[in-house]
Amino acid sequence: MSPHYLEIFVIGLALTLLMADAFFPAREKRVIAWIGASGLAIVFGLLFVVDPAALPPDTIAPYYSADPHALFFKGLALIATIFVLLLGCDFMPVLRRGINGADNDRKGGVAESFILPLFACAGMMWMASATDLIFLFLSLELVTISFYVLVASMRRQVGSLEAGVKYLLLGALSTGMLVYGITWVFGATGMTKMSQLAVAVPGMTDNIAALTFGSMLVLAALAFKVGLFPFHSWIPDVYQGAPTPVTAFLAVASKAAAVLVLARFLDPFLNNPEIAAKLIPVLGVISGATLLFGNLGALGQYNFKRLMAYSSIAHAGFLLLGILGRDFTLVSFYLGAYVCMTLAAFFAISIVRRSVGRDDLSAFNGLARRNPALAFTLVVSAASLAGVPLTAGFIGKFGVLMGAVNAGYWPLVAVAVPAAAVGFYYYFKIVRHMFWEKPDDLEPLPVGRLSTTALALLTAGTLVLGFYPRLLERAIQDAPIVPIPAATANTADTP
Amino acid sequence: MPIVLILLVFLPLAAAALIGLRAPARATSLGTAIVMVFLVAALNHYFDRESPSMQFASSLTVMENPGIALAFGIDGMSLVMLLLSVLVLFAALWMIDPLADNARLQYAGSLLIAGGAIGAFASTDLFFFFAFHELALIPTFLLIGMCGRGSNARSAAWRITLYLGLGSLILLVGLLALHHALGQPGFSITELHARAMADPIAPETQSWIALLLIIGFGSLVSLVPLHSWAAPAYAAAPTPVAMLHAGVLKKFGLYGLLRVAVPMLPEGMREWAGLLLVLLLLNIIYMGLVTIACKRLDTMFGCSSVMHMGYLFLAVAALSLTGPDNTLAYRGAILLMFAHGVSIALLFALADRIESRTGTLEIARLSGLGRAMPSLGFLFGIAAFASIGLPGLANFAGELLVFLSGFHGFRPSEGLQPLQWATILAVWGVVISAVYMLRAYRTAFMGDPDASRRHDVLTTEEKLPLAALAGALVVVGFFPNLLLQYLPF
Amino acid sequence: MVQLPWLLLLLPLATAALIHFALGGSGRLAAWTGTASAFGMLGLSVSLLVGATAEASPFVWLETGMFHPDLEQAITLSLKTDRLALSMMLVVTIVGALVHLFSLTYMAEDKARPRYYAGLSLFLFSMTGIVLAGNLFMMFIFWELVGLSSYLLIGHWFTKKSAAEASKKAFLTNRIGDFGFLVGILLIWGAFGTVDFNALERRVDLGNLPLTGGLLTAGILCLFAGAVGKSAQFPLHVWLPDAMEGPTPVSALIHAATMVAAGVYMLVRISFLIALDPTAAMTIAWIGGGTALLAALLATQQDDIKRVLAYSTLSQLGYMVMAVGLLASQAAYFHLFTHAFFKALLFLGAGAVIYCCHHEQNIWKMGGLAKRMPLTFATFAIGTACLIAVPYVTSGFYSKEAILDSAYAASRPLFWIAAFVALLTAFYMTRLVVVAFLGKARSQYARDAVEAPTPMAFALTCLTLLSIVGGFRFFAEAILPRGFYPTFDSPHHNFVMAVSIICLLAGVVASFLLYRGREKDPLHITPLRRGLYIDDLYTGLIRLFQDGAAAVAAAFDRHILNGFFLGGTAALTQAVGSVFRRMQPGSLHFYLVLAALGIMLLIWATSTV
Amino acid sequence: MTLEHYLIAAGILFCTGLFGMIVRRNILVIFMCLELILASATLTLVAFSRFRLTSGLPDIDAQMLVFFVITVAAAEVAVGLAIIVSLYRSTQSVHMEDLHTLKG
Repeated sequence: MSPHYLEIFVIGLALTLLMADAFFPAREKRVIAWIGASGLAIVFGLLFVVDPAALPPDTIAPYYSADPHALFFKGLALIATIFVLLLGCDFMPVLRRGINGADNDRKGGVAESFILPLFACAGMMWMASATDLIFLFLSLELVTISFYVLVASMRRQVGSLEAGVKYLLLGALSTGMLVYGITWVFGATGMTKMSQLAVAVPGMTDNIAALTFGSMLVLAALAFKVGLFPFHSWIPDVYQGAPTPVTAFLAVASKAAAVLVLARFLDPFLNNPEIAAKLIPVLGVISGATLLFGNLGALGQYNFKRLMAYSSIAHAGFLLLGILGRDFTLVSFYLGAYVCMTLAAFFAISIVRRSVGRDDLSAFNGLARRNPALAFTLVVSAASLAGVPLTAGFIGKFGVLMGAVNAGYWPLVAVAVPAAAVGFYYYFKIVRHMFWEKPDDLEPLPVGRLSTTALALLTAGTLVLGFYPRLLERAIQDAPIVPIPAATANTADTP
Repeated sequence: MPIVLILLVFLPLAAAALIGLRAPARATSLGTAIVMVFLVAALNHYFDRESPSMQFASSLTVMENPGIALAFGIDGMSLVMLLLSVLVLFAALWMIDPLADNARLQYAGSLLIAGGAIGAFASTDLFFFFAFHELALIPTFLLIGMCGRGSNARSAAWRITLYLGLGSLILLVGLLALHHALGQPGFSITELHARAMADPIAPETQSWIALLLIIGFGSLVSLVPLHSWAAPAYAAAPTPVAMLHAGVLKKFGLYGLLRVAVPMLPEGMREWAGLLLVLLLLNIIYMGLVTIACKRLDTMFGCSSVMHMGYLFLAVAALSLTGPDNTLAYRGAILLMFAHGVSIALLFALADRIESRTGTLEIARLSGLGRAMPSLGFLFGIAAFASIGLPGLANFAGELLVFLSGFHGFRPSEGLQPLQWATILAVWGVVISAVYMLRAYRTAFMGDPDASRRHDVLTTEEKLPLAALAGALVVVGFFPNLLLQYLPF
Repeated sequence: MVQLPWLLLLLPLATAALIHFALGGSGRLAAWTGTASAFGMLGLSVSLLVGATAEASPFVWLETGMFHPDLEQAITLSLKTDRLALSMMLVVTIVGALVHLFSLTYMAEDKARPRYYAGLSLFLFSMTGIVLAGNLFMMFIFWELVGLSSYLLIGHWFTKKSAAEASKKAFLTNRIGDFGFLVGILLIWGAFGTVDFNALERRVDLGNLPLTGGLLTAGILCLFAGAVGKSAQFPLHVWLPDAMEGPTPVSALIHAATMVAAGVYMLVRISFLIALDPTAAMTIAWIGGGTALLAALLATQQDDIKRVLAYSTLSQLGYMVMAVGLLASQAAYFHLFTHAFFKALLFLGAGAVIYCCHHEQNIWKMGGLAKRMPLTFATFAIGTACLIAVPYVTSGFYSKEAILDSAYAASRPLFWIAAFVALLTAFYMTRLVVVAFLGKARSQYARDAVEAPTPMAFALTCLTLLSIVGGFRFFAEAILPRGFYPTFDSPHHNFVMAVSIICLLAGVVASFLLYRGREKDPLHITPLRRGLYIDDLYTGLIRLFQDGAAAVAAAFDRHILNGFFLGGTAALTQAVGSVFRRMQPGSLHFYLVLAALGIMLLIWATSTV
Repeated sequence: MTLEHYLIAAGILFCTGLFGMIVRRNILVIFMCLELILASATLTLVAFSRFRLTSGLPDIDAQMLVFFVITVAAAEVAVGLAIIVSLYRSTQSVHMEDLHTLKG
């Protein structure tokens, strides 16, 4: 089976559900989520049986690649989406209130919260496979526009709308820069296919100025998506304002896909010595500034979602450092770990939010007494986010630091180390609230069966990957970041 | 036989998990500890003293790029450390009051801390060597914060966490740099070592890697001026945590210096040995003075444990300056690590008992305990005199070897070198520690007992862990060869 | 087969352990066990001295590894059973056994007898270790253990504040000496590669000296520091008078006859090293002479019977150390030998007096005891005669003559000091006897005193005999190593003897005239009573340098390191964090500007122009 | 008219859009400025395509992108306006200064 059917299947599923929504009774919207999640689970299963060689060579293959990285990131996107759908199920009462207002007068509107992620998921899967800048632009926009709606979906809450507008305007700005950047890259090289760029750019000596100009605009646009300084500013506000499942989705899947795209896009430029000489310091400064901003900004936060936003900025800094280290398997691993631990944290947030009604850190006071198991999972995820060894997050940081040390980026290491140490502080702050502080009420905090299962899976994943990373490593095969299919490389229609 | 070692590492972790899943805490943890004692005994029994290589070795590749393996194996040095860990773990678990508020957490946390330490000592892979040690950070943080004593337990918990977190990150960078400089694909310590022997790293590179390792390991071992976390944290920590951390986990840094830094970076370590000499003298003299000024028993023990690290650093410095044939330093350091671990654990355990009887640890408010509780006085005497370095107790043998190591290769014709001067000044620490220990002993144990307080004598159950530790001090003090026989040279 | 020297060493240890762990409940049983063990030791040491095989294979205590092929690879406990050691052993066990015997009555009322006898046994173990030590390491080990047992015994009545303080002071002062001792050992070990006495002596005999010049002086003086501590020489003499807080039998055993003599014993052991370096030797001699003089001066003004004896001990030890420094270690050792008996006798006599006077120690509250305690008085008087060296009939005379002889030969100033000390000795001892035993009773206790009970009297009698015969050639030569008994054939011997007899007479007469029939001390020299303010000076110095420095260090640690640097870093991080937080004002406009600026910066930074 | 003229014109358009975004406070106006940026991109693309001839014909890839951009922009405007309308309904304002619940 050709890999490109995967996305088609997802889109088909989404469209079907969109239409089916009309026929579902309002109480049963949960079923939509279930169908969506199971459908995605099937797609995830299909990932293991697709045959990259079966891609139609002329129609699809020039734009679409099914290299190991793409497949891995498709898997990540699928897993993340499945969990986000499950999270949405759990979060439904809050969503309903947000969409329909406190009196809950009008039924409906919730189903979109389950269907739009499917579109976004398809978009991210395409992003992972996109090897043509135009195709990349399209898939990215599919993701972004779905997210505009998702972020603003709790339309009875000003916070959600405000987040939506902020995301919309800054996202649109990034779209503009992406397009403008692509035009200049095209203008300088005459190419829009990454595989061609990967071959041509490293040796280019003329039109460098135009090429750099274009690539910087694209970099800026992608930096928006990944959350790199100084294009990170939307993240805290949007993460805080958006519904929790959407925040999780943004934090995990959208970031993961964007990181792969960023790495793919930057690779040819980093291989051109003339551009790299300028680019590496710039990326280094961005990475260092992102690390500092994310970690130091998180220090004073009291809202868990906002804290996670800064944490996600901080992780973006590490990811860029990893990209600079030029060993993308380590970055992939980092993202895999990041998916596990971040999702677990968001599950915990949504559970607490549902029963306490807030997502301040103080809402987590005494969680260890109210629900020790949940507290334990959150400890594991906080430890992993902080990079405590024998959790998945540590392997990620370890790999990134190793890459930086091997590449000799000492100033960056000097920034990353204290930044990571500061990370200990704010992640452990969560732990402190759960274990040290006295709760307002001692009622045991119930967790649904669904969330329990999901949390157990994610926690187990975090721990197992921390102990036996090979499990995930096997899924990440070492391959060139930019796939250069033999066919395109030979028949490149260079002008 | 590798299974024995693997069991030893994972048993405490499994027991902690079981306790988390509502297994009976005290029975499970003590049962585990006893099984672990037998496991270590088995290791001792089957240990081949003639073989210099890693024994009971096992390896499981957990990551291919970079090559990381969950690899265990022990040589004589690790065996001694395992012995120490198991002994202190047993006593620490026994000390936990099963009726306390957070007893379950204390049992599980202690097991995790010990598991981390044992894992680190048994790992032959640099990655897991580091990782296992860090594992203990979270339970330490939680336990100090939740069950800590005194008003500033929480800030102490923060401080130890951040300090050690930063320290270990710096250490991590150092280890990564070392790995990179050796150009080895894997992280196996033995392979890295062989590589370092065959193809030494360039001296300049060695120098700054060594600096990173000294800072990293040094902050874990509380090398002045990176020591600020130690005393407050130990004063605030619940007894089992203080015992395990000061007694066992802290030794990780020294173990690391001896296992990694000194053999792989001989030039680099020599370059910084001068600095190390100055700092270790600060540890001994300066911290000794700080200890004299301490007004509470627990802070005093905390400071004194910082102070005693100076002797161990002296061994490291001597090894760095005089080269690997200074077996005295090596043996002295290992012996002293064991001895200090046991004696400081015993001191903290005794402090716990004193507090449970009198409700205070302020030295000035204690009096006449020796009359009221003779066996407590006797045990405290053993612990105190051990830490003073009295012959017949384990610490003395270690300290003597360390001091001798400072005079290894001494050439009188060239006069006293910095190493020798430092050794002589370090010997003065013996006087300083006698001053504060005897002052405390005199105030707290001598004189008339405070009639207004009830002093129940120690029950047999309470005496058991204390006696086990004290017994270890005496036995090793009389027969240090019991431990030294396992060392390869 | 059991090796006798090892048995001798381990017997008291086993006894101590037995008493502590098994007989803790029964004082009687503990007392008899301890005493039996002490007599057993006496038997063992006698049999060793008269020719039982003294072979003892060394025990490898600690292997040091293969650091150097031609050096020792272990720290061993090797027993050296030469004549010196065995004769010293005899002294230790005789006094030890008698003190045990004496204690049976003296300590009969004490509740903590098991602890006391365990401590005595532990002490005998440690002392035996020092005496039999075949190398400096072993000696150091037992050196420290002796310090411990002394600490335990001085602090036997630890609920008493002064006893607690005194025990601590004794241990700490000794520790300072031990610091020097250990440094000395390190120097010797580092240079010679061995600290075995036999090996060292062989090296020295061969003229193979790796250590020379200043370092040699330093090494010897460092070793000497150990002796300064243990034998309470100036400037570390301050602990000994305070150590009298311990039970009197302990004072007799430890702080008069044996432990304090260990320093001298050690110096005699290493006298072949001292002979190598005249500077060091002279320093030792002057410290010894100085201590002898200082202590004798202080003794003249003490009111406490035990303190008088303590200072007298100091002074006599000063003699011995001086003799060692004057390279007359045979004379020093001979004096040690005789002094042990008569000083133990004096202390036990004082103990009997104190026991019979219900623990009254002030001599001005005694008086007239000669009539009520004739036997005690007689033995005490004989002891005094020995100490002030009454010619020909006392052991002290022979040994002191030997020292004065050598002093005259080596250094005139020291000789005159020694002579003056002899005068002072006669003076203060006569004062003691006159005030305590003669005249009228000055307190109720003294009036009610009765003769000491039999075991005490027996111990006193034995020691009296030994004090007299100890100096006689037939007895001493049978025990002492060959050549240690003085020959008195120097040309100036007669002059020396004349001086010493004049000094003796002058002292006795002056004292007799001054103190006979007095109700209270006619002399009152405050500086001497206060120990020349040396204790106060030390207290001040400790307060200034140790406690002051400790306070400064603690303040530095708390305020500068923790407060300023650590707190500063934390505050700085927080501040930077809040700055970064403020860079997130929630204003969309600001975000757009930031993004636009970012793009421009990116382009500017990478533009090729 | 050379390629440069088109590029400069497009650049001016881009800068205008960017500048407008920075200085204007009305969300709707800003949204329009964003459209200006997209327009400048399309203009540039068309220009590059026109002047980069492949076997005598303009490069078709770039022109394809133009259509996509226009489509996407339309979708974006649709969604964006819907959100802005919702915002207006809830806050009665489309002014940027009124967005201040999320910060810090």
